[in-house]
Amino acid sequence: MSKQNVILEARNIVKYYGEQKVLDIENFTLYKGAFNFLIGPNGSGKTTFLQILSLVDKDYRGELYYKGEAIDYQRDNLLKSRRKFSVIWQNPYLYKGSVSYNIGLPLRLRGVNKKSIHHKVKQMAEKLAITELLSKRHDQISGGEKQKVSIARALITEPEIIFVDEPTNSLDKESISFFNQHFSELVTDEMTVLLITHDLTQVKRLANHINSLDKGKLIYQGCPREYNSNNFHVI
Amino acid sequence: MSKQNVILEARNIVKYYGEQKVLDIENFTLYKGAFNFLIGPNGSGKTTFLQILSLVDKDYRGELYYKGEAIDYQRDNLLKSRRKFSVIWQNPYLYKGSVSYNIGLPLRLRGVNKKSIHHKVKQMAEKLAITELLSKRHDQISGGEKQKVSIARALITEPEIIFVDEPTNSLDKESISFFNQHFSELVTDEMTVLLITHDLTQVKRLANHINSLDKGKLIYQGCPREYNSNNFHVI
Amino acid sequence: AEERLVMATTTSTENSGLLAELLPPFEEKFDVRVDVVAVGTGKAINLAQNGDADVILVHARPAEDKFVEEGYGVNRRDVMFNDFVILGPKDDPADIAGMKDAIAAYKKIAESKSEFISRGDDSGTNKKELSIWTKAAIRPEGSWYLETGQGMGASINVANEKEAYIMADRGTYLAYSGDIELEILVSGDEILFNPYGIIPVNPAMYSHLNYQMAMALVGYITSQQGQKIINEYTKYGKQLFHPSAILPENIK
Amino acid sequence: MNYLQEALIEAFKLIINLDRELLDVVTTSLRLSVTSTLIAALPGILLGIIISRNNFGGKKVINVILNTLLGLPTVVVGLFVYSLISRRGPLGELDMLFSIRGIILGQIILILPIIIALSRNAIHDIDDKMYKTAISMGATRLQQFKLLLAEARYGISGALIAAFGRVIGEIGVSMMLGGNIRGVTRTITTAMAMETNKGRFGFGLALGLILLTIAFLVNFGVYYLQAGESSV
Amino acid sequence: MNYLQEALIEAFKLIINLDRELLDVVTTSLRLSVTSTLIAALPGILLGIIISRNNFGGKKVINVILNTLLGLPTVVVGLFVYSLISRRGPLGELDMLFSIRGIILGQIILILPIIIALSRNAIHDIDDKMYKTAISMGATRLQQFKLLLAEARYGISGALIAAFGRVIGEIGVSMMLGGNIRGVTRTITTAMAMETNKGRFGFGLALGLILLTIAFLVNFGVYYLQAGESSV
Ligand SMILES: Nc1ncnc2c1ncn2[C@@H]1O[C@H](COP(=O)(O)OP(=O)(O)OP(=O)(O)O)[C@@H](O)[C@H]1O
Ligand SMILES: Nc1ncnc2c1ncn2[C@@H]1O[C@H](COP(=O)(O)OP(=O)(O)OP(=O)(O)O)[C@@H](O)[C@H]1O
Ligand SMILES: [Mg+2]
Ligand SMILES: [Mg+2]
Repeated sequence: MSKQNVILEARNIVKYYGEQKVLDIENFTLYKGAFNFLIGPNGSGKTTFLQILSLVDKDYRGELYYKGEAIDYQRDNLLKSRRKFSVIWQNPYLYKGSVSYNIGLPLRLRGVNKKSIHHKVKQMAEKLAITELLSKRHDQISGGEKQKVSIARALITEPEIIFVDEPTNSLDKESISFFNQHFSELVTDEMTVLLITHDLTQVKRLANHINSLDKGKLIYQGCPREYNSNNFHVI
Repeated sequence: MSKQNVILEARNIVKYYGEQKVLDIENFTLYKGAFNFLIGPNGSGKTTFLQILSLVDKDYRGELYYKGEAIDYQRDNLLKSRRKFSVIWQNPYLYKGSVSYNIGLPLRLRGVNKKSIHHKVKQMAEKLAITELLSKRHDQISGGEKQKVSIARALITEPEIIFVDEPTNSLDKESISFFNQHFSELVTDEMTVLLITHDLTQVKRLANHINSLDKGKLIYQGCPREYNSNNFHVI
Repeated sequence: AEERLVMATTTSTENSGLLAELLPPFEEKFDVRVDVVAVGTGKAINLAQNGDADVILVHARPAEDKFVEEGYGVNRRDVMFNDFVILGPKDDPADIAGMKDAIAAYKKIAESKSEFISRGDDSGTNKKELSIWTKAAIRPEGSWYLETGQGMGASINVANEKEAYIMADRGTYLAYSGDIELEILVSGDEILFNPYGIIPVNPAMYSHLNYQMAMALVGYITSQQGQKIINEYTKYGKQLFHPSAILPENIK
Repeated sequence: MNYLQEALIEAFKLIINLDRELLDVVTTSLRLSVTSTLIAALPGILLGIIISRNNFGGKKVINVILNTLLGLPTVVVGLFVYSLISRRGPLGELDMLFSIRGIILGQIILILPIIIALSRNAIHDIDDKMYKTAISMGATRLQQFKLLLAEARYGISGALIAAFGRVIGEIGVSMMLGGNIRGVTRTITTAMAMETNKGRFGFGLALGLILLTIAFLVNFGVYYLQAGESSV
Repeated sequence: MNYLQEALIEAFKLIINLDRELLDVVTTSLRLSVTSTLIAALPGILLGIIISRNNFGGKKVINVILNTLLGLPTVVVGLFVYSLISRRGPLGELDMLFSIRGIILGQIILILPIIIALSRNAIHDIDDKMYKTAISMGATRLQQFKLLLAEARYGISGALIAAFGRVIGEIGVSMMLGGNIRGVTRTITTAMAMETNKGRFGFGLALGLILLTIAFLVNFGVYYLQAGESSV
């Protein structure tokens, strides 16, 4: 791949939890407008790495480059960068309030006016078929519904990069296929995706690039074709 | 199926959340020593129904029969019945403390002595390959690890019936195949399983009985063969 | 009124209601606001020493004299006096009812080991009580002698609950008389008189003191007008204070 | 002597007559307690968050000290502040003794530990995911703070309510630093103490009932304002 | 007049001399505050749980009343209990006035609202899943209660610490119901109030410092006991 297509790069990332070294990654590349997958067994450090890449966790050693430039940790610039990203978390957290409050929250934080928030929330809810949930309280919805709300919340800002940690947990068949389809659609645009999953079919169907973690080390980087033949046992 | 093989029966179950009627089930049967599946789209009422069947939620209308006898809601008897059951929740809750504390907790509640708890916890952890996690704190483990801890905690009491709400969320390939295998092994014994899942391969591989919910109503009950041909689109 | 005069005084003075009659005419005349801070005698003197009050109105002669001697106070004047009474339960186990001699009454209380409540708080009243014990050549101690370390009213209540003897100022007794069963058993002994003095704080000690108004207040309170108000002030139908700056017969 | 009955009648009379002096002390009490609580709220909550969210050496000791300060007697605060603002104290020039400002200073010192400790407790139990989610949504520092307040609102408003209760019901500080000066620094509680001293127990209790009624109304108002509130 | 300095010296002297009277008041204070807190703990926590976990008519009003009672002035409690246990009151026969038992009764009334309200707040934020998981694990009622305590331990021990602080630092109840009788019901705080009234500010502050030191030691002990604790 050419350098032009690289949107985010990580070099020499080392992360400790207490005494335990959980990440040690020399070089990692996120390709623009593509489906980048991060796979690996439980506890291999995927979520930890995602937190670093998405600029949520600053407590690590190493360097990050966004479009070739080192990430600036000065507060305002950091915020600007973060606002280009979105994260769908492994176990989504919903804030106390209605479903529509939760979905609209990132826009609210960006100072978007109420009317426009209302409009976009409605649109997004329709896409995900959760319109009837909008007025429900955050703790009055089912597991899959919660997942969908968190997906809607992450998509509503139309981020440049979206980091996704096992988004299809708890989702039903229809929702999964919607998710896969919707994401593919989005990625035909400029959007970049980093997806963590244990779902092999998803990898097979969607992946443009595969990164495989094991015990905190990147043991494979490359395209799916090569990967399929050799390494599938490690997922 | 003959009546003898029925371990739990539910009749005329109606459940409301506020104004919303979320369950309306005339007749439901759980077969002994078998893999009973409960499937259906997001928000169809699966988790709600599981809470009723596992005697966790008492706030409903209808009757439950355990081995032909009506469930006795007198406190001591209820407790006795409950202690024959286990639940693996959709989003597991871990108590403040170590992983081993969490796994041993149900035994502790049953007054089992410390030595024997320690022994069983070790055994169970080995089975699930989470021995290195035992001394970690409840909030220092990854998503999949948390799921495994909750599975260990549910299995440790060797329950008669185990209720399982999407147990393979967040699990890696190895863990899933372990789970499927381990569960099959268990069920050759006397153990009864009620499993909620959106994973079709799991249904295909394991199911002895399928119950399909939609909008709070049981729209299919029967064996997988018939089901496969007609109804798979509703999962 | 913008100008402010801080007067520290004892709670008994404030609680008697006298100041509410005595001060307004002064405030109006001199266009000044008198802020009354009512605390225990010891605390009042301490506040004045710290320059937190401009003038004090208290009743503890030895402490007052020390205050002046040490240079904190100047121009002390007698203002008025009231009297203490010895209260006790109806059945009067020490048999002191109707006695005129307070010292003798104290002796009988001690001999019969009847419970006696002392304020034990170093207040003017407490000092007076202790001086009587000294004159009676008795060191009060033992389970019959209870020290409350509290104000007059609270101590009267303790005495009432315990059916014990206590020495109290007449004003506070009158205020409590509706609620208690204790009665006046001894009164009228000259040793029980309780003189009040007013002392401005020495302006040489602190620059911010409102010495001028303090002196004006001294002048007013010891004037015909002030003394008349004191003389005519009654509560529960009884005169509480007797003016001492001007002899009562000279008040016009 | 049924004090309670007497108190009820007295309280009723006082309220009916809308005594000017009563109005005065009620206003003073309310003004004091609302002001002190509001001033102490922001630094208190911030310190609570800082202590709860950061790991630093001596954190344990600070926590134990905080817990200790919950038992700060009003008299100690009163004496301490007195020694500062008395004429001979370092802040004597400011002329704060026997004034509303003096009382407020003392009350703030009294309730700061309460607000810090109780908001620390409230924040302690907030899930780490809350913070991560807020950051990933692109919340500024201030917005993160507001989201945290919204999530912990039950506990934090509990802290403020407890602080408000502490100041509206306290006597020591108001007495010592305010001096219970009629028409100036007399509050419901100092008036209550005075009446009790005079032996007018019924009247004292009546004032207590009025105080509780007012506190009830304030809490009621806050409760219903909160109910209709939204956040961020 | 550097009271702080004077207070430190006084406090030091008092402690060095191990004055018998000082020992007496310290013992009384500790005995009172520990006893009152322990007695009020169980009913307080239980009521907190009940209010937090159940929906019933009038819950809102009860919550507002609870919040109001956080502002219960000690004098009001004192007067109220006084009218009950005075010789002429309904409980006069029990001879509780001016005794340790009388103070304890008053202090319990004073801190019950604190314990109830703060444990209610602590329990309010516990996830519903906690209860469901406990039930499904086969926990008895008592075990559910213990698990809840363990999960909310930070907030609930916070409630008890706040209550302990309130009683060890309060004066009004001890003064009114105990009478500050030397050698019998005199506590650190009532002694402190007395010394302050006498104008012995330094001595008063010294007693305050001793009180805080003792409260610190108690909190320190509790903190370290807790650290090594396990649950259920
Ligand atoms: N807060 C924490 N403190 C200490 N150790 C942690 C913490 N969070 C995670 N770990 C450990 O770090 C390692 C990597 O965790 P991480 O959550 O990144 O795994 P993961 O690849 O996302 O796993 P999964 O597929 O189960 O979600 C694991 O060994 C885990 O136990
Ligand atoms: N606490 C609650 N209060 C009100 N409504 C609720 C509550 N919990 C769930 N619901 C609603 O009840 C319906 C059934 O929820 P349930 O959790 O049983 O669904 P489910 O079949 O488990 O879905 P999923 O596959 O997403 O987990 C949904 O419409 C949901 O929104
Ligand atoms: Mg993970
Ligand atoms: Mg569910």
